[in-house]
Amino acid sequence: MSQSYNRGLIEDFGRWREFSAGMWAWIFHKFTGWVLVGYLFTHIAVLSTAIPAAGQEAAVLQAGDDIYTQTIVTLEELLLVRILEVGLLAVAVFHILNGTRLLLIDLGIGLESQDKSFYASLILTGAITVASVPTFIAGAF
Amino acid sequence: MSTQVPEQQEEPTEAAAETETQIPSKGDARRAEKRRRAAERRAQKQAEEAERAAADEDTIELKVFRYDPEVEGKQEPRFDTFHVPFTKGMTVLDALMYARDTYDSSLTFRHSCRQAICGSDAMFVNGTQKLACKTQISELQEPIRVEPLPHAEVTKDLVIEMEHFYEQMHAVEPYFQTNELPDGELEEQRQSRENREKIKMSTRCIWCSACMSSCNIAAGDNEYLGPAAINKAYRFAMDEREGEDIKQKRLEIIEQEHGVWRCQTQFSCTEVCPKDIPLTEHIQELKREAVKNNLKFW
Amino acid sequence: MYEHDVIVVGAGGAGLRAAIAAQEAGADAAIVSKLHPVRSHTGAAEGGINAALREADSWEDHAYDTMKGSDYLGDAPAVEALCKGSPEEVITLEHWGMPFSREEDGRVSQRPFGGLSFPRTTYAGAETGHQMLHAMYEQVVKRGITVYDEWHVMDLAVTDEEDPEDRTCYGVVAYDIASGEISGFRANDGVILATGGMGQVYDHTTNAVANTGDGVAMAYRAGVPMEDMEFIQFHPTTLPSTGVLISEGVRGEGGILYNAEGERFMFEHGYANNAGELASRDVVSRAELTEVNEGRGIEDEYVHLDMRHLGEERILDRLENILHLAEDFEGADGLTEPMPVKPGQHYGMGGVETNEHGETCISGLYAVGECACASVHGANRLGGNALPELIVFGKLAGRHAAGDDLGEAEIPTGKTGEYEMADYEFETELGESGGTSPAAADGGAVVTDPETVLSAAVQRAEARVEELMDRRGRNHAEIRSAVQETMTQHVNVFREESGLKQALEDIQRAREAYKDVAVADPSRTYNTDLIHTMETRNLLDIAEALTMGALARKEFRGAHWRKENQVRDDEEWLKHTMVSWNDGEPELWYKPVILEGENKTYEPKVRSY
Amino acid sequence: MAERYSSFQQGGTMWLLQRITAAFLIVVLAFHFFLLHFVHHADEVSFLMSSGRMETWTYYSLMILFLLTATFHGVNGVYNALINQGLSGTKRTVIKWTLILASIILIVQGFRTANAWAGIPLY
Ligand SMILES: Cc1cc2nc3c(=O)[nH]c(=O)nc-3n(C[C@H](O)[C@H](O)[C@H](O)COP(=O)(O)OP(=O)(O)OC[C@H]3O[C@@H](n4cnc5c(N)ncnc54)[C@H](O)[C@@H]3O)c2cc1C
Ligand code: HEM
Ligand code: SF4
Ligand code: F3S
Ligand code: FES
Repeated sequence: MSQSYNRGLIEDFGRWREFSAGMWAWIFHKFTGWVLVGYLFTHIAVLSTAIPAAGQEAAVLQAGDDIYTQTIVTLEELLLVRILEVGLLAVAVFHILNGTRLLLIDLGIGLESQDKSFYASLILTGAITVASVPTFIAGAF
Repeated sequence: MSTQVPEQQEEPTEAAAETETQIPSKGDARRAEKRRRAAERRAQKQAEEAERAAADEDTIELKVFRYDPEVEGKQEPRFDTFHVPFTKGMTVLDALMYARDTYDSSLTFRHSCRQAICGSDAMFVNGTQKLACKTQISELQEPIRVEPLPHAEVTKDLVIEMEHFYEQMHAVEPYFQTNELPDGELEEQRQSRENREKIKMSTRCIWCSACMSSCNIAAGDNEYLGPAAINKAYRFAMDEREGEDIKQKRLEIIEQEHGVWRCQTQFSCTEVCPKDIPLTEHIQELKREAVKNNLKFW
Repeated sequence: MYEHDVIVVGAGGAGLRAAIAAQEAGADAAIVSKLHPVRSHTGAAEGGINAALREADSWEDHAYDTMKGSDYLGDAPAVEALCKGSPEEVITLEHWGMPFSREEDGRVSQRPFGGLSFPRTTYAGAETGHQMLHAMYEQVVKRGITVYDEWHVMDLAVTDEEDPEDRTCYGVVAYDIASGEISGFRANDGVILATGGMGQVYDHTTNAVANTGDGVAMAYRAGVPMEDMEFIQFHPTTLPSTGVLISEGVRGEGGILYNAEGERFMFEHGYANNAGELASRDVVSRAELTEVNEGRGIEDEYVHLDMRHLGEERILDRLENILHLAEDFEGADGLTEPMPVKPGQHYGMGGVETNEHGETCISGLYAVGECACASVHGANRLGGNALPELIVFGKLAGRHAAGDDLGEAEIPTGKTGEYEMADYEFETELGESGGTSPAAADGGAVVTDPETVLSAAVQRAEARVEELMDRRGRNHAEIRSAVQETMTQHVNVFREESGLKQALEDIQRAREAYKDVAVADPSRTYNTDLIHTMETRNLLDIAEALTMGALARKEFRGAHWRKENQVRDDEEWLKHTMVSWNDGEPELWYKPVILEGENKTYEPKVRSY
Repeated sequence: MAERYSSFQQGGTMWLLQRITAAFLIVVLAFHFFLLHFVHHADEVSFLMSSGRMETWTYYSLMILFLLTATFHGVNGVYNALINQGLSGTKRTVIKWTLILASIILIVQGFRTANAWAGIPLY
């Protein structure tokens, strides 16, 4: 909202310190949602290399030398990509868990413990992410 | 002690400059003079009080947002510090009134009932929307920071422009409508206990606008009806006495572009509501009600 | 300038009802209020609305109870209008959707209340006033009635004939709090005052900060007498630090009052051996104060109201609201400790003199609600009788102002009926000895042209504001608190001659001080300093008239207790106290009480329960 | 469209679809992640393996549904978020069509990819 003078950060996200659980959940959900769409687009872009690959010789495909397989393999060799993948997992897991929380809230379930369920989503996300790190990193070195 | 001190020193010169350049009316000159004296007196009084306060354990420190669009030195928002002697059971409103009546009579805020029913004194206290009269000082961390409600135009000091909030409240046809009045003159239109119980909480709203101020969505989308107005719609939509066709109309109102679908279940409205109205729950129930209703037509 | 047919000043229950009625009768009605309607103090009412709704009940019984409760100082035509009108009005509210509490069969619930012979107090939880205020405001929104909110009405625009009874009111002058604009509001058909109570005359009150009796003082300065001002109801259980009301329900459920020594003083000190804590409000208030005065108060100020023995379950079930109030406003946990309580000002029985249609002696000027005195409460108001007063008389006044014919009124107003001048000699000088006040009657040629009357009033108001803003002087807050303190000390539950005289002196001193009151805040934007300064002036007028009446009335009737005169004296005092503002000087006179009702005469009986 | 004949409002439909797709995505996304990171590690992915999976029509249709719902859910989510921040007027129309266009491209591209694997000549 426009102000005739500057009230400092009162009006915007400068108040983040005073945000409550529900607001954080909203922020995180938004953030993770955006990351996921962003990923969806890039993901399809990368996978599209399968289109030219489909035209290549059967032998090349057999050997895994096709452009699609090569792209994936190259990417997977990068440590950065592995780390990003862990991040993606975290993002997806949070979005799923909090999304489930939101779905329940939409059904009118657990409104009183909405803050607890948010914290639970956070903790669970952390736990799942950490637990899956080995799987993700495997073979990267 | 207070951020206003340097400005006060400037004020006399400013007033003098004014006299030279434009020819002010006698009243203006007197007012300027008076302002200067008032400022001096206030500074002195505050200094004395602060000294006394420093010596006294049982004093609380209040940092209050100040702004006045037409008073020099207040056009730039600032925080003033007041020291108020603590008494048992003291509320933020009591402290503000004390500060006003003792130190600075221009300290401005709305208040009336002092008992959490008139809804005039919702403020931003230590970072949350609170009713000043219902907030015990003893539960707060010092210094206590008091600001006008966020996401609203400030009129002066702690007073905000309420017009927008009232408009949103009025936008949901906030009045009882029914086609089913009984025939007899003195016959009441019956309502079941369960139904009254269902709408009970929603009828407690005191129009303080704390919820609206706390909602990020309302801040982003100025036309969003907001939790209070939707709750008002709920109060009528769920009232069995209104009848089916009117309920249809009510659902259409809350389903509009800036209606219930805007709510992102942030819950902050529910958390700040001084009347403990389960706002999010009501909004969610209306969403489901709307969906159910729509599916019927499909 | 703004122009409407009917201008209603105040947007509490009374004002809203009046505006709706005027509009329904075909007038273009507008409301001017210093608070937004939903902020009005009607919202604070908890208990309920008395109405004879059931077959087993009758309006006649309600009228009888009310007359008895009033200690026979109510005027029967008004009391009967109240009791007859209440059921219809309550049902109207119900049809407007007001969420009353319900019985199993879906009808509205009623509960017993002090002084009533039938449980006829219709309620909506412990928030009846809130629900009523909002239901009515919703109707105002629905009907599109214009509301000028946060406009402080400063004065009335009244012609200046010699006798108040010949004057006419053409509108009001109001100050826009947000912008500082002063404007006239022309009323073609009538002005209805509905400005509510005057609790701020005391420093400890259940009333809102905005309850400064503005309407009473404005009408007074325009020539309308104040009636029965000395009758003030004190509620025995209010929280000491704020005056927030702790409902009678606590004692009703079995709450007990203790003094500092842990004695159940209502019994142990013999204040009420039968009813104990449940004795009437005035009795309990006096008992509490006696304890404190005799050194058995806690912190020399209050007593304890204990409900712990009721058990958590019962408390949570029936008195949950009280737990919140004690916690939020006193920091006391009613479940684990006794709650501090002391008597506090609660209701002013007196006010602007009107007849049973809400008309004052000035033509075109009406008053309804707590600011008016029709008189239905006489010397003591029954709980649950104020809210029906708002809707019944609000509607009548609204209709009358809009031109509906309500027949001839039976209560005479002003000095038109029988009356007698007081022969009491006040030792203190009263009123505005300097005579600086621009009251309506300021001599000179009689002006009757509405436009001129209004613009003259606007000019006076502008000059007044300029003066207050420009000069230097003292702050109103000290003056206000000086008045509040002396009133609380001397014109409280206990009244004795010397104290009352002292109060009059203090008030006079405050008046002197007020002559050089000044507003420190130089801003025209939302200047509450200015508003409060103007209100303080009204408090002075009211405190003075109140104390004058109390000093002169040498008897003990209803809420008015006199140390020197411990009995009700029907021979001498079965009459209304009237105080008129006569060119800057208050004048005390009396008019008889009307005890003849429609079908019967209410013979004074001993008031015992 | 249906809303011409009923009070069914755009907002409500979209809201409901967002929830329904979310519910569907919980299952599919979890499955997808599990399959491609835990059962088969990402670095073992090759064209032929993908191809092998895609040739089963159930898997193929599941993935197409996955694509459609995720696109709808994601893009509608973004659009909603923007509206919540007060997006309106022409800007809003422009963004709306941009998003729709992007979704179409995404879906077309996804279809082609899937077809490439499945050996359906339509790519
Ligand atoms: C705590 C409490 C509990 C109560 N409980 C009960 C109960 O249970 N039952 C019962 O019957 N009664 C009860 N009463 C009494 C009853 O509530 C009041 O007498 C009644 O509500 C007064 O209504 P009103 O409309 O006259 O005034 P208010 O509601 O006080 O309204 C006054 C209006 O006038 C306006 N106003 C004032 N001055 C000016 C001005 N200068 N210019 C413009 N506008 C002005 C204000 O803005 C306000 O809108 C209770 C009172 C209190 C304090
Ligand atoms: C797997 C299960 C998923 C669940 C349970 C889920 C749940 C939800 C829910 C309920 C919302 C609506 C929030 C609201 O409107 O209040 C939402 C928003 C969103 N989702 Fe998902 N989602 C899931 C997967 C995805 C995927 C795969 C994507 C990416 C393509 C995605 C992107 C988004 C985006 C962008 C938003 C909008 C966020 C915002 O408000 O800014 N989601 N999700
Ligand atoms: S819903 Fe609660 S927070 Fe919102 S205006 Fe009403 S009382 Fe205030
Ligand atoms: S804070 Fe706002 S987003 Fe919804 S739950 Fe409350 S209205
Ligand atoms: S002063 Fe009325 S709600 Fe706080």
